[in-house]
Amino acid sequence: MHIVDGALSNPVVIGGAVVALGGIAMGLKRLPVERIPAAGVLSASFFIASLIHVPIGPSSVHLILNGMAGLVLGWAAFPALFVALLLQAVFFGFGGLTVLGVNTVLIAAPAVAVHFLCAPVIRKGPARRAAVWGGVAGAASLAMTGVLVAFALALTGDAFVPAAKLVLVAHAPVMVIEALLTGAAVMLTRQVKPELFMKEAWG
Amino acid sequence: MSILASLAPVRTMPQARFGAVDPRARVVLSVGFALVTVGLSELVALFAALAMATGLMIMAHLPVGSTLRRMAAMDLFIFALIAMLPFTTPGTPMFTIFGFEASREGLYHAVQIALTANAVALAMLALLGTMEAVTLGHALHALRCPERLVQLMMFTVRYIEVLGEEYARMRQAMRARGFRPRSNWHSYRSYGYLVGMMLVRAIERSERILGAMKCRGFTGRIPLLERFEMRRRDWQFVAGFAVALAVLVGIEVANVFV
Amino acid sequence: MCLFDLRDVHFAYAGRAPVLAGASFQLHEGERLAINGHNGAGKSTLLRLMVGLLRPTAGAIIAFDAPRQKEADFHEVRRRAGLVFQDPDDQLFCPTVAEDVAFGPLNLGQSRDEAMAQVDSVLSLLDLMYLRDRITHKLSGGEKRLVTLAAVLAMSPAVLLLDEPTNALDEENEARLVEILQSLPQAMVIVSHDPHFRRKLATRSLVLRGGVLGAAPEAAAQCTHAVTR
Amino acid sequence: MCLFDLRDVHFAYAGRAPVLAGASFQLHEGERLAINGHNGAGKSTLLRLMVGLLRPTAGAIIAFDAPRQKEADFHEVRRRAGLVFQDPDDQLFCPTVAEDVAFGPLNLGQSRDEAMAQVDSVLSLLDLMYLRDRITHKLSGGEKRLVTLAAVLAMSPAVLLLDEPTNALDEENEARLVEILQSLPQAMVIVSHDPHFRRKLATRSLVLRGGVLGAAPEAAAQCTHAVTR
Ligand SMILES: Nc1ncnc2c1ncn2[C@@H]1O[C@H](COP(=O)(O)OP(=O)(O)OP(=O)(O)O)[C@@H](O)[C@H]1O
Ligand SMILES: Nc1ncnc2c1ncn2[C@@H]1O[C@H](COP(=O)(O)OP(=O)(O)OP(=O)(O)O)[C@@H](O)[C@H]1O
Ligand SMILES: [Mg+2]
Ligand SMILES: [Mg+2]
Repeated sequence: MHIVDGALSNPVVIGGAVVALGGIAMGLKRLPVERIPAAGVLSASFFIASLIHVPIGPSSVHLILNGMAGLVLGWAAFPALFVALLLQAVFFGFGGLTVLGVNTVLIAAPAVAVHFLCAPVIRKGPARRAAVWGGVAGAASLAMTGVLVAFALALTGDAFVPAAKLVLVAHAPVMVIEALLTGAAVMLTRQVKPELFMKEAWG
Repeated sequence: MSILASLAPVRTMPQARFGAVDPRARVVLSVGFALVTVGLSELVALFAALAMATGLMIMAHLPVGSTLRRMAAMDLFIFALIAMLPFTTPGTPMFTIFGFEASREGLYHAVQIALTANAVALAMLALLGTMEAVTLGHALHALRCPERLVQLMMFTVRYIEVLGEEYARMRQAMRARGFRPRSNWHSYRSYGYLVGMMLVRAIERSERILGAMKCRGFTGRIPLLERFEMRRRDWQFVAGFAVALAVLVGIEVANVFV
Repeated sequence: MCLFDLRDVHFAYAGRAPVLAGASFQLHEGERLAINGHNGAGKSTLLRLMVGLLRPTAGAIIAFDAPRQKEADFHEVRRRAGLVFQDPDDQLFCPTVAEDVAFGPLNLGQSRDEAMAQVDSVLSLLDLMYLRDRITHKLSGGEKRLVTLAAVLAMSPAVLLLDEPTNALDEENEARLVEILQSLPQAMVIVSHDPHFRRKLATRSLVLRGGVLGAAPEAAAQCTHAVTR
Repeated sequence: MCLFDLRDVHFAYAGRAPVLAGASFQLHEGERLAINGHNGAGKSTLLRLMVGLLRPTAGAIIAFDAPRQKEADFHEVRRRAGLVFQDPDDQLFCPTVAEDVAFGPLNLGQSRDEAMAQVDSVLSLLDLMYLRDRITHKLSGGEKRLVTLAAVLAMSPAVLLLDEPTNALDEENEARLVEILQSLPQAMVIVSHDPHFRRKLATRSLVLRGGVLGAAPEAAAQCTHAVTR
């Protein structure tokens, strides 16, 4: 999922950085100081969750869970996921430096989108229905990430179009897994700690 | 969990030549290096950049084996991205595989991307990966990054290890009850519950943290105290680095006009 | 028959001083072995080694009459030896009690219906049916402890490994636990700081000290624990 | 003078059984009061109520000669009564030791230089100067514990509330902690499971059981704790 330095054209990189800055600013504006511990601890949880490898057929994938992050954090997903990506880039050599903005947008923008699409339904109603919508959020956010990655590649040059299509295809099975996992996670949190989704101020 | 421990510097190396270089300078220089390298297009210049990054790796006393293994993991990923380029870029045919024609331009482009990505990642690991995450946060703060973003990062760094250990214990408990991950609904649901429970425990911890902050008179400010000082040696390092970057640009320009 | 046979087991966490330095003991059918030792002595580490969550740096672990070395060797051990963790919160990760207790049976390949039947039978056995549909996270400490025991018993293990099972129990629940454990046929290893609890249950006692297991001076005085803690 | 006076305090977490059901006690100047009780008895809850992190459902909390009810009432209480949390990881939230210890003084309105001077003086007092610039999440359990104590002492409180301060301490660090606490002039409430630690420090003991505080039967025998645990 991480695009590396040098792969994208300059306009795409710069555009990504600008959008990411906007998103981060928006997230920070809605993050009062008293919420920083909660956002930081959640950001750390998502960092760890992203290290979980889940089997899929003979292979395995690592989780992204940007849908869950969006549901829980709302706009704060932008700064929180940016921080996680920054740490991954700097300490694991995963991703790149100039593409940090693009990568943040690829993951955080869908997170915020599903927050507004699905979180209102997840807050109320029976836990089972919330879980279904959680699954929708998990699938939708990953699908959007896939489309955005493909879009960024296609914008960079026609030569990338086949690779972009491949990215979209590769996302499909992972989408299913993220949907199931996010659904189950929402099911649990709705029963155990419904307040997790109640933080209106995150939104 | 060793992977979490690696959030700490790749290796603490007081003996490293620039281990003592001001962290702010290292942040600025790695961004400078990334911007310059991404701007290069001539293979000679890119090779020079990769050589410079390798030099930095050696100067930083990075453990060569594990660093290269990390790079290889990234390269595997890059490969998926660029493998098709020679075949999808129109231009001078070079060779054919299974009837697909590879173009010279496409191959060139693929090599460009691989060199750039490797050079930047290596330099970043050497310059930034060798510093404490906390120091990186302080440096970003000193460089006028928004305070709340830095604080968010500090909390993230602070609790990655704590939550990571919590996660590790829960995974052990699952294994002890015979859990073996497979591709089935039971496994995915269990993982989902695990993630959900991690989040619940995290948010409850954050409530206790906020309580602790209130107990110490929290008034809406979390202070960051850092003391950095650019010394002669730091300026020398910056100057040397700038010269090297200028040389990279020089090689590029010279080759473009040749 | 010898269920567990640990021979000269050594272990150290990465970058730390050794925790175990030649620990040996045998667990036989029908035994209830108590292990005592001060905080940080390595009792939990020892139990984790027995089910292969950690690997010894030297020494041998023989379980159910076969030497166990690789991860695959321990799959069978974990099915037959149930470990109850020191902190119930580490063990309970499902939303409801029923789901948590069903987790083990489902891992053993039982169908959903079989697992649910197993849940009901174990909860009835422990008199915990009233907790069946409760949210695990909201149970009291004592209830959590009893549910973790149920979750392990649901796998019908031949051996129980209990890490400080009286933690978080009030006197009433503790008395209940003692009664339950006394009625169970399984062999047990019981890690406990509580000398009364040990005395009521254990058929044999060992002390973990300096990384090795030695005879417990239980007979010496009622207050041994006060010295060893 | 009476520092704390809790009268018939009741408390229950939302949707749970009551934890406190009429707890009362007084803390006087110069006293070191030990509070004992089994896991989940409500000891941590009691301390959190004392500094207003939770509000009682019934009963009165009188601190420093004034009844305390609203959040604003407790700001002063928190300045004068320093709570050391059970889990040091909850309390050490700043990136470095110096920043963490300075957090309180800065909130009290001290300038950066004053706060740093205070950091140095407290760390010297506890012999912890060598930890000054260390990263908090890389400290050992014992070091974390000592730093949380320093962070609270940096606010010069009149009362210390210590929640299981010997948790995660090895014998050496525990001995050091006892020495430090014995040398401090503050009144203290000490929650601890460890009878030796209590005996070395406490001037009076209470037991929290069934939601109320009662006299500790410490005098009865050396082994009381075995009964009360
Ligand atoms: N995951 C870990 N990584 C590193 N060190 C560890 C880890 N777990 C435990 N330790 C250390 O190993 C030693 C033994 O720990 P262990 O938990 O086995 O002791 P214990 O006898 O169970 O103590 P307690 O009575 O407190 O439960 C301790 O010093 C502990 O700090
Ligand atoms: N935030 C919370 N929400 C709901 N219930 C809680 C919360 N914190 C504690 N409890 C419950 O309240 C009861 C008392 O908890 P408390 O932490 O005060 O006990 P304690 O005496 O400090 O125990 P320990 O010796 O384990 O620290 C326990 O049953 C616990 O599960
Ligand atoms: Mg233990
Ligand atoms: Mg407590």
